[in-house]
Amino acid sequence: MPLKTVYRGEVQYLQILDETGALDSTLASGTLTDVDVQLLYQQMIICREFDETAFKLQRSGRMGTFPQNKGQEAATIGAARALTKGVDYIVAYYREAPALFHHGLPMQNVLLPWMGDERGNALPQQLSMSPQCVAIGTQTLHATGIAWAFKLRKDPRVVLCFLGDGATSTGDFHEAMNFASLLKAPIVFYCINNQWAISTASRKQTAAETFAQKALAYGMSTIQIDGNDLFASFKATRDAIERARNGGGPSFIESLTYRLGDHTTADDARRYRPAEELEKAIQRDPLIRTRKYLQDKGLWSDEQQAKAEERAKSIVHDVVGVATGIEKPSSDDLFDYTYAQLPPSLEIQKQTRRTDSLGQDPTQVHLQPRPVEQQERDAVAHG
Amino acid sequence: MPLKTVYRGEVQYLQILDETGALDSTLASGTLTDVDVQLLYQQMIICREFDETAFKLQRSGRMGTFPQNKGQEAATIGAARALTKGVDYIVAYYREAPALFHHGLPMQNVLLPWMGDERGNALPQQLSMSPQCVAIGTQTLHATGIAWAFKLRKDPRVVLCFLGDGATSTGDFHEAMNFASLLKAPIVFYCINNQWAISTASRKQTAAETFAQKALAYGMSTIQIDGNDLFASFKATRDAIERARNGGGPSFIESLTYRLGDHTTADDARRYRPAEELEKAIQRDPLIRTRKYLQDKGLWSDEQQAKAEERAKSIVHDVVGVATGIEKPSSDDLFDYTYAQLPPSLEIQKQTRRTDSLGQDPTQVHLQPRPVEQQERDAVAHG
Amino acid sequence: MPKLDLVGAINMTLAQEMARDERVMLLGEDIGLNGGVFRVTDGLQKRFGPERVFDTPLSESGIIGTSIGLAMAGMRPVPEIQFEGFMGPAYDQLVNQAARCRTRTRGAFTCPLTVRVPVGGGIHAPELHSDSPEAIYAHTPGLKVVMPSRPRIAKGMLLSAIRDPDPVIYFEPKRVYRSFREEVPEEDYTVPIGQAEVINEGTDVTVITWGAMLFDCLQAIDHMPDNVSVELIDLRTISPIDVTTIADSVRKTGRAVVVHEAPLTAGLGAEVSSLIQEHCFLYLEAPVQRVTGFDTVMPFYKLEKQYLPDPERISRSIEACLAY
Amino acid sequence: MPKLDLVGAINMTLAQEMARDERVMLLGEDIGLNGGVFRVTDGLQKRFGPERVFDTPLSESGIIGTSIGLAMAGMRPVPEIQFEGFMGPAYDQLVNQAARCRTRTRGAFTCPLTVRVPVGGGIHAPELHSDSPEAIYAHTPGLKVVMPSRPRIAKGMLLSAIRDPDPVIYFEPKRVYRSFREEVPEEDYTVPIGQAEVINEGTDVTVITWGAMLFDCLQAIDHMPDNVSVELIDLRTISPIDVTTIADSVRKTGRAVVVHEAPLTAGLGAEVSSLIQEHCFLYLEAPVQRVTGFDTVMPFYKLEKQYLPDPERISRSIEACLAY
Ligand SMILES: Cc1ncc(C[n+]2csc(CCOP(=O)(O)OP(=O)(O)O)c2C)c(N)n1
Ligand SMILES: Cc1ncc(C[n+]2csc(CCOP(=O)(O)OP(=O)(O)O)c2C)c(N)n1
Ligand SMILES: [Mg+2]
Ligand SMILES: [Mg+2]
Repeated sequence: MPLKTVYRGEVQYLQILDETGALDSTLASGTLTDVDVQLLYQQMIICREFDETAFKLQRSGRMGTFPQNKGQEAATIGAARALTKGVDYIVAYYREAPALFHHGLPMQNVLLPWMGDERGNALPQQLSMSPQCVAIGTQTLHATGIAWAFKLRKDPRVVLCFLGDGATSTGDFHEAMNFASLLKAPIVFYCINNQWAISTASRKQTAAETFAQKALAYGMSTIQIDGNDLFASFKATRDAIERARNGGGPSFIESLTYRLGDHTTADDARRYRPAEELEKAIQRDPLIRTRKYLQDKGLWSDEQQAKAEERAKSIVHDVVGVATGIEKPSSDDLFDYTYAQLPPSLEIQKQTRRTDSLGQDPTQVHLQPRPVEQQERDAVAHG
Repeated sequence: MPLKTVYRGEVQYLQILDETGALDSTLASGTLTDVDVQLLYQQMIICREFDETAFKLQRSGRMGTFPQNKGQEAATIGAARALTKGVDYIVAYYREAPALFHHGLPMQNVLLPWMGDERGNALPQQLSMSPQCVAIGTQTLHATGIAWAFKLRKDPRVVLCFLGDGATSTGDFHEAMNFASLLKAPIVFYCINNQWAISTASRKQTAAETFAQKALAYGMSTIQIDGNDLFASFKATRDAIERARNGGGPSFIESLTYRLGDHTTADDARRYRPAEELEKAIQRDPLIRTRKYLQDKGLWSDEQQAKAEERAKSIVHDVVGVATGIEKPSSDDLFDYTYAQLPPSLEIQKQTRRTDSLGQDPTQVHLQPRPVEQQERDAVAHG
Repeated sequence: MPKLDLVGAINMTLAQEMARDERVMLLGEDIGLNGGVFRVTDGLQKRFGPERVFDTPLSESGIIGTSIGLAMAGMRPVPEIQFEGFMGPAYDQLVNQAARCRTRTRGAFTCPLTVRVPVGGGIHAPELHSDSPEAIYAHTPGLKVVMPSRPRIAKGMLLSAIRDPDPVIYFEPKRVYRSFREEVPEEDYTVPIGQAEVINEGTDVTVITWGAMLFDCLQAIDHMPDNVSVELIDLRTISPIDVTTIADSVRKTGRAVVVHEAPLTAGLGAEVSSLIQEHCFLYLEAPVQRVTGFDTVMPFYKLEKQYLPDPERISRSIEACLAY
Repeated sequence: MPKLDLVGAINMTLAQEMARDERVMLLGEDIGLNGGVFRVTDGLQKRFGPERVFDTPLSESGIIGTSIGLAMAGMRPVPEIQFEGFMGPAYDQLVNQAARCRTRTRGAFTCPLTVRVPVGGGIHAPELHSDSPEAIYAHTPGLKVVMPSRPRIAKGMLLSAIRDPDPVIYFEPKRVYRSFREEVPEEDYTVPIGQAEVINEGTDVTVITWGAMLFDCLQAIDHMPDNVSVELIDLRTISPIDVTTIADSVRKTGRAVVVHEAPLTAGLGAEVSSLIQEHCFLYLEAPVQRVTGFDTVMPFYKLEKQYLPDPERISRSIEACLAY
């Protein structure tokens, strides 16, 4: 058979809650309960308020740069909901605050790094989430390594790794997908296709018809979903997590959504983004859709909405208070975390706050430990 | 339609001349003439002789390391034959000597770099081929850039870029495939899947069923072929080249073949490769298959074989003479190609052959050009 | 003559060179319609079209790797890396490929490309947007590295870089991008690579610096007592270093202070200090001082002022050097 | 006590530490059945299984990037990069990720990994198999960098590296791999990171070197006239540099020569020279000399002898320094 087909692959698209707020109840069965949706919708409201407030903080000079999640709430929270808290692990990049909040991250921890403060990244290990990642794509490898460690230890935990459409163009993404697939690592790559990477439209990021098909290159399970659909995001993620937990290996999810805001507060999307495109996207705002669903089902009233918004304001207000009220870091912090133990020369820099030799106390140069021979002999003797 | 298929991809496998030497004449039509095959087979014999001789050169201490093409001749030469000489461009890595010879590269140019001599890489531009590339995967980006330049200049040339199965795991490969596809660059990625990357079997390189399906990630045309089949290699490459030349964009070819030798002369494949696997592969040696085809068609005799082998020996013998007879490079060469014009400090290093300040002639430090202000004024005035 | 800031000067220069030489093309992330995140390429895509001002995917190795191919094939690519912190993924292509193209082929292939990169701290940017990796590339034979700090010089050096037959990294100190304007000639002129500039003449001590630190040094000097005469040198080219200008100055002053943002250890200050010592040993009246970033990771911005040398640290060091 | 060469010492140490600490695992290209291209991991996959001695795909960024994740999650990965010339693709993960993990998270996350890398020239290897990039990583706060040059020390430093709570690059001078054997204790012992070693005591001049150059320096010293007393220091740790040992020596001798394979400009010799100048200014009787590779790309091997400092170049420089 001289010309034969040796491989066939395909990508399915999943939508459960459509643009009009109508639910496919077959697909929805066993996914989110009414109470779930009410709860998640409230979280979406809080996150939206958080984004708007962060924007104002930046505009009033109290924050450097901030990337809003605005418009991506259903994708992010839906995925997060599919994890087992404190068991599964989230590796996010920088736009998934709602997922982190959902898993218990104090909200100020997201603000602080953008206010120029590393302390926001000092996450308690039991939260099972990694610090924000600025270098696009690099986190996909860390996530794969974490999942690998789980597998090696036979620990039934799964990693949810977020990445953007832009990140799929990095070499690291490719290497991570390849490692994960070879290792059958328990990981889900959740690609937020929000149509833009700063000013670069996703059709300029790849010539592939879908981002989801990129997973075929690694023989990896893949799906494309409506990312503004809370149900689809939850279901696709949950299925992938379960598959991973059961030894079925990694999965890829392309979640189609839209970045309603600028890339960050340092960006002005009007320079490159057609107004009509934004208009259309606003119509598809996941908050509108989720609310409509709840209201149509009689699960949500205008009153509840007003209360939820008020509550969101108050929560976010408090968070901003904490974040802006925090004492400036000690400038010792500049030094103290470079290594577990500072080498003598750095200790001198810390003590003197100088790098020029004349500013330093030469006696301090003798902070060094005992001569080598001595130490070696000790080590051999006591080792 | 809540669950629908949004993408379908597939990979075809092409074989024209099968393991028994039988030809699919429908697929073969319009490909290689009898004379072509006779000619290419003779080249294969020469290349095999070249490989065996290079091996001995290394073993006798006259060469550092050498990677044989042995077993991959049909793949390499078949692909090369599909290019228009002096028009299309070859970007090889380090194992495709037969393709370069086919396009006119003097054979010593391949030996010299492995004998530690950069001069082997000093290829005349009109040969339309790039120097050998040691850093795996990096050449795929250079090749894409060259193809991009052709496209920008509306120059109807196409680039044939070779890479190994191992190279597909590098980030650079991914970035190159993505760029090429986005740019609709006139390039063909020809992946020699010789089953091994040093000691790493190709099934440990990727969990994908085929390497060919990797191209689907970029929406790129792709095919898997029997790489020991001269006809398939020629036809797949020619079709891809024509498509590229006509603006149809890039293609990927996975060419299934086998590395019959060690990875290089520094390697000992017996450490990791089952003897039976090698045995089987030897049965599929492309030289055997091509000869059988020619003999069955009455196009080749034992006499011709003997003559061809003799001729190969004599050609390779002469080449070795040239390569080993070449004068040692001047140690000025160490310096002279660092920049088009050596900066003063490097000029001093070259003159003194020292880097310590006391070994240098301090007067030479004043090799520097005129003072800046002066030069700037001149430049503005005459610019 | 138009008065331009650093952004304006580079923008004008790119436009002029693209008009003059059709082999010149730009590529990078968000450089097209968006004009680059610092607007350095503003309007150029509109003027020269999306083929010559190409928005790449998010792929730094891809940007440099394809630029190498473009350059080998006769183009004059001017890739942009959005921030110095994202040169990392392109390090291999820059150091092991671009820098070695000529020598590996004994001149048969060359790699004339100019990599534009915003560099340095002080603008309250996020992590990896404030580093100073110039020493890394100075330790890479085959590359040239420049860092002009003023609009007029920036134009001339950019033209030199683009026309240079070898790869050049053109660092743009981002803190200076909008900090001041000066007259920039519209004519074509080049400023040679490899020449430092004496900014202030002086007799007591030589201060050598580059990039945005130039302005902190100027401030430090302004606040020195009147009887102290400081010679200030803007290195301008990181590699190859203009040791003549430096050594001539230090032979005169007998004292030297090097100032840079990057960490101390194995920073370019070490090279400058060693060169001074080698060339001016018998003239030196005090050890060469290095006033630099600390040997820590560049901190997030709440502490960046504590990290970066400031006029006070610089002047204290000058004083100590003088008092030695 | 077994007599082992460098390869044997490292192999034994890896095996012992894997037996002692089950968090330790190896990953890299061809390290399994093949035992690594230099056979440093020979037999370890057989003994510890393919999960703990993992053959990776051809993917250096992947090797280091997943190692970071493994380390963050509590493992003690010991990745191998096959040759220093292939660290390039992993540069970003090493410098911008591994090195910054602790500081970026204020210690909440750490990255205890040990990257093993054969380094240096002189073995007639192809391009990119003979470089010396140690200065690059010395300029990276957050990383430690070591380069032991003898089997016994190599064992102790490898144990220190693997047990270190921060990322360590462990360079193995490949020219020394098989060059000699010495007794290597089987017991568990560590040699601290950050300490240089005085190999020969002397009074006239201090020679500082590391890696394979140690042996060229020993040869050079052997050929010096009997009345010349050279103090030879093996730096052993590239970062942090043990300035105390160096400065103590140079205060005694008044003269210093630094020897390394890497190119001169912005090499680690510049840092050592600067430190000596800063710490021993009033003791110095001659400028510190740097005997190094030239500011060229490491040539293909026909010229590598011309590139690398050899005993003759070294002794000529020692003599010149003494005669100053
Ligand atoms: C390696 C790297 N290159 C460039 C940048 C600059 N940059 C920051 S965000 C961004 C776009 C990211 O797009 P995407 O992955 O789609 O995520 P999104 O911001 O849309 O959520 C770019 C180019 C970076 N942070 N890292
Ligand atoms: C970036 C890089 N990493 C590692 C190596 C070492 N190395 C040389 S060849 C090789 C295997 C290449 O395999 P493949 O791409 O399949 O080509 P083949 O040798 O089989 O033709 C490796 C790992 C290298 N040359 N470059
Ligand atoms: Mg995006
Ligand atoms: Mg292979």
